[in-house]
Amino acid sequence: MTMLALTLLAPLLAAGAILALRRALGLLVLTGAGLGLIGAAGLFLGAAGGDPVTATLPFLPSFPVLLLASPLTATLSLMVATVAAMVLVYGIGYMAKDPERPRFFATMLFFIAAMQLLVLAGDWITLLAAWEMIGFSSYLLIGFWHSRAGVAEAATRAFLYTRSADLGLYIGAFVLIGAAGTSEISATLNTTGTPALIAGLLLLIAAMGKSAQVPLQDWLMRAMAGPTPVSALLHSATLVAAGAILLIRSAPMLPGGALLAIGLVGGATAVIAGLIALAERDLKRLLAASTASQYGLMLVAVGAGAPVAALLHLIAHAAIKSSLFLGAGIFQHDRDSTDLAALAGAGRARPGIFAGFAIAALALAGIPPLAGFYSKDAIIAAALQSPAAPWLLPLTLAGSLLTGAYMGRAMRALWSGPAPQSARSRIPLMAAGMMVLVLLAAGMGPGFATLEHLLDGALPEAAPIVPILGLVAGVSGLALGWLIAPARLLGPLMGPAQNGFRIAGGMDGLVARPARAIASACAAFEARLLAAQIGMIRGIGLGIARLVERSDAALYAFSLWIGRQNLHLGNRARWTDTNRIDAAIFGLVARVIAAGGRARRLQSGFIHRELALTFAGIALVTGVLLAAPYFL
Amino acid sequence: MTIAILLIALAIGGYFIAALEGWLIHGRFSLARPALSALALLGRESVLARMPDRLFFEAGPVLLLVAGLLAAAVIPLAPGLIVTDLATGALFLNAALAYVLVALIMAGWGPNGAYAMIGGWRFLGQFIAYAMLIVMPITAVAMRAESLSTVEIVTSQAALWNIAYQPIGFALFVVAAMGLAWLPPLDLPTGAGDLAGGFEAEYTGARLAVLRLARMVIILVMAGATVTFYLGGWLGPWLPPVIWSAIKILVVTALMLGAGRVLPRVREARYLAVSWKLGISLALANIFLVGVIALVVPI
Amino acid sequence: MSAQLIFLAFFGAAAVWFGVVVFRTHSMVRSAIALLFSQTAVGVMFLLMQAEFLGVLQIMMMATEMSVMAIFMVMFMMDPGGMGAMEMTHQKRLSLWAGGIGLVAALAVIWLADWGPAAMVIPAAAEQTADLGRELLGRSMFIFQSAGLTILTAMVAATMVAIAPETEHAP
Amino acid sequence: MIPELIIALSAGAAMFGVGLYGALSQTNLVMIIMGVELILAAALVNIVAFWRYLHPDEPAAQMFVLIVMAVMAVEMAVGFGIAIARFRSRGSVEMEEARELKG
Repeated sequence: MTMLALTLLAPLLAAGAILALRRALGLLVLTGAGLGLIGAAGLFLGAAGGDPVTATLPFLPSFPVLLLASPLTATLSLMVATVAAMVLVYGIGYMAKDPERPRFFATMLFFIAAMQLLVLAGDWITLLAAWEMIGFSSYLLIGFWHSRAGVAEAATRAFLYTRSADLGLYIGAFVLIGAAGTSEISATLNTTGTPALIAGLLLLIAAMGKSAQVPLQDWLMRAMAGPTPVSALLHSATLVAAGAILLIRSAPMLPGGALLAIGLVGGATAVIAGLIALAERDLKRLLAASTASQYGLMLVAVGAGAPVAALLHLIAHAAIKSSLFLGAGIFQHDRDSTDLAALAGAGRARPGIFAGFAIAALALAGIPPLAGFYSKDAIIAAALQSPAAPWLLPLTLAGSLLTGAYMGRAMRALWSGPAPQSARSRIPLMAAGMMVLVLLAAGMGPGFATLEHLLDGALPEAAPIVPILGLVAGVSGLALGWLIAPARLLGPLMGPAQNGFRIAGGMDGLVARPARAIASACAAFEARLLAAQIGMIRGIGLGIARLVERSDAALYAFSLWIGRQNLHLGNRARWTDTNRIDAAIFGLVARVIAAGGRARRLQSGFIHRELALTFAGIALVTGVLLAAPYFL
Repeated sequence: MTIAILLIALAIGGYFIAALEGWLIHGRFSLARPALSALALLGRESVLARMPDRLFFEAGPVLLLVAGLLAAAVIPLAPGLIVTDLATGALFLNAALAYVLVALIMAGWGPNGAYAMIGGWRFLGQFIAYAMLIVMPITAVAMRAESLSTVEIVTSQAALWNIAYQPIGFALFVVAAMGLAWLPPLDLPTGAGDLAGGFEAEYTGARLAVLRLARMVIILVMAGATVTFYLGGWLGPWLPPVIWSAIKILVVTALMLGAGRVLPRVREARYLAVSWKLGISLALANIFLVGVIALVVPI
Repeated sequence: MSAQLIFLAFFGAAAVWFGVVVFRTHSMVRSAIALLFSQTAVGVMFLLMQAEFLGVLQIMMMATEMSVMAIFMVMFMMDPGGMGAMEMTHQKRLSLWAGGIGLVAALAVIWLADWGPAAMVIPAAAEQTADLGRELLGRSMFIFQSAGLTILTAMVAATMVAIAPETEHAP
Repeated sequence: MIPELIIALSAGAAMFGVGLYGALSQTNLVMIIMGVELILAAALVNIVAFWRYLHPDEPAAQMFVLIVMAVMAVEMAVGFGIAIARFRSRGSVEMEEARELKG
């Protein structure tokens, strides 16, 4: 459990410390990588004992985080840790003068932690998380020199390729979880039937994305825009290996159809990537293409039903390709360019480095004493024995032939050419890092037997014919590469190979340009739609405006008419008011006053007049009183 | 019959009074003077004022005489000797005497003379003074007699004459009587000083004789009234009732004529003020006293 | 046709006649005295109707009242003697009509109304006076006293109005 | 149909008519008061007539006569009071001149 923690947390904490302190970078990097290596070694020793080390961390209610250090994962973890340590040592020397070293090293350590998590993941959710993290860190690392032209575009392209492929992993993982009911990988591996087939194909797609298989191989060449340690670590041993690792771990569950598909895809990639590598003018792009080709071979092994062979080849290839990349890095330092023409004779300037480069190249080609020979034989044996032998064997052989060819061409290019005036700058760290990896590449061969026993996977019995076929393919390839210029070798294939076998414009043509075309079409359509809308609105608005204007005019006319009517009415009202009403009122008033006058005369003030009135009143009253009885 | 007796009594009484007055005025008593003067008057020329109010001029003295006679009708000289024993005899007496005022106004207004007129209106003022003082004592007397009939009044004084019973009433009545008969000191209408005989001066001849005769009757009536109300009328121990009433009347008349002459003439305003402020208060008090005594003392 | 009726008619006529004289004579004192005799005639009519106390009272009262009236006539009339034969009337026609109408209406009522049987039993004068006295100080005590009080206030008021203000000469 | 009553009432009515004529036609306040006195006398006659011929045993009638007499007295008193005041202030009591109450 502590070992697990060590391998995972050491690089993470180191990355944190670097970002926070931003000084004593070398020390921090080394301690982080070293501790990670020790942890991995501990894990490997623990796992080697037969009982896997597991840990469960509480996460979602029914989906805990499982960490599994089985012999398979432990070995992979160890491989990652060692390669990482050596690359970082090399990196310290390589990035010595770069101003943003803390950001570089922090990201690298973050990537290592992510890779360890992916390798050690025991359940699909953690695997998915780790898968995303390495994709993200690869984007950051490829785009490290984001100020340089084309770097950001390459990082984005890499990210898009891998992300779109990741979709397959998501759906596949979920199909498996759905079928098995639990997210634990080992539990889900015994699903069979159509879900297994579907999951298998989906995982294949994910692997094609990550391991740069055809047709998704183009991003790997462009990824070379990143610094060389990045290419060495990510694009040779770890990130690209994830696809293969995924298929190797899920191999037991894969049904026949899936295996056949994997085999064919692997074989096709091996051949096409080999031709592209042969036709490359840039050393790093050549190595990238070779990586794709090698992973094609691994997929052939998985397709042939021998995942252990694939694993062995993966480990060997990791050491070989990282050392090749480190060498290329050194030559790049010398010539400030990775173009083969520019590097002509660079090897001769640094004979030690060239020697290491040559050993690694030969190992890759499959020369017996080196590691490559053993792993390639296993693959050829597996291909021979697989049911789809007639398809897989020729592809494998062609693949190994082409490997030999482009390695020979590379060595020839480096070696031949005028001996430059070599300003032999001291590169201790870079040389040390490279030399350790070269030694590993050379010496790992005999170790495979113990490894094979450890993984107790049944490695196919190598018929006597297999080593011979392997050797013949390797040597003939080297000879062809060294002697004949690729142009004549490829003949008609030279043009397409150079541009990466773009079929109908390649990924850009098939995907990007149509997508962009569709987008622009949509934009145009939308614009037209908008224009139509605006036009309509404008039309409506104008119509309304005209309508309003006309109605306003009408309204104005109407209000004028109303005004006139009011005036007319007002006049007539005033006329009636003055002539009729006032007249009536004043008439009434006059009459009232007259009546009042007459009434006043009644009140003459003459006592006798009022006495008479009194008498009249009394007479009236008595009259009424007397008469009343007769009437009521 | 009683009327004739009464008239004769009045004539004799009047003659005596004239003799008495002549005696008082001229200092010597002579029975013949009144007859002589009467004859003289009848012989004299009747002088008429310029544009007189003949009706009033002629009617004045006559009305006076009539008033006197009417008043005399209710004075009982003896138990049966009364012209009409009216139930409201006392009030009738007063009503009749009211016309004395009217007569004097006529006599005053008739001759169209200033002094006569003033004399007449002065008597009106005097009337206002003595009017209440006559009615209120009569009320008191009537209260004692519990009747307005003069006979009842006289009989009610059998035990005690009213003069002792209600002396205040007697005094007031006598003063008012003198006022009514305008005897001096209350002879304002014919005041010798300022009015030079007042309306009497305007009359000559027979009218003057009638006037004087009427005055004599009035004086007699007032005396008779005094006697009837306060001196027990015809009541007396030994003498027959008529004699008693005759004697009493003549004594009262003599008193009234004699006493009056010694007092100076009273001014109109003073007489009014005294009679209204003092007289009426005393009269009311007298009525009150009589009421109380009548209830308390059973005589 | 009893003697009473004849005398009543006679004195009624006298009263009316004196009433007419009141307004026809030019001499004011004459009209006052005429009114006096008219009232006296009325008093005599009371006596004829065996209302002795009222009759005597009426005669006594009216004598004094009308003499007072006479003095006022003299005071206020412009030509009390009536020498100038002044025409002291106005709106004669109207008042004639009014008098006529009043007279006719009254007569109509008198002659047409059915008065019912005549009462024969008349209490004696003394008894009448006693009853009146008892009535006055008994049932109608309140009315009688208030009448007395009213007369007093009238006298006071009249005197007040008549008395010249103390400060007649004051500004 | 009591002859005496009718004669008395007729006399009263006649006096009323004359009184009314007088009150309305005379120009002098005093004459008007005399007219009113005549009317009141007529009233007196009527009351006594009614008393004598209709309700002889009713003392209230006699009391009422006294009240009317009181009214006559009061009316004269107040009338002459006002007459004196007016004479003093206006110099005459001719009703022709009394137009102050003109409406």
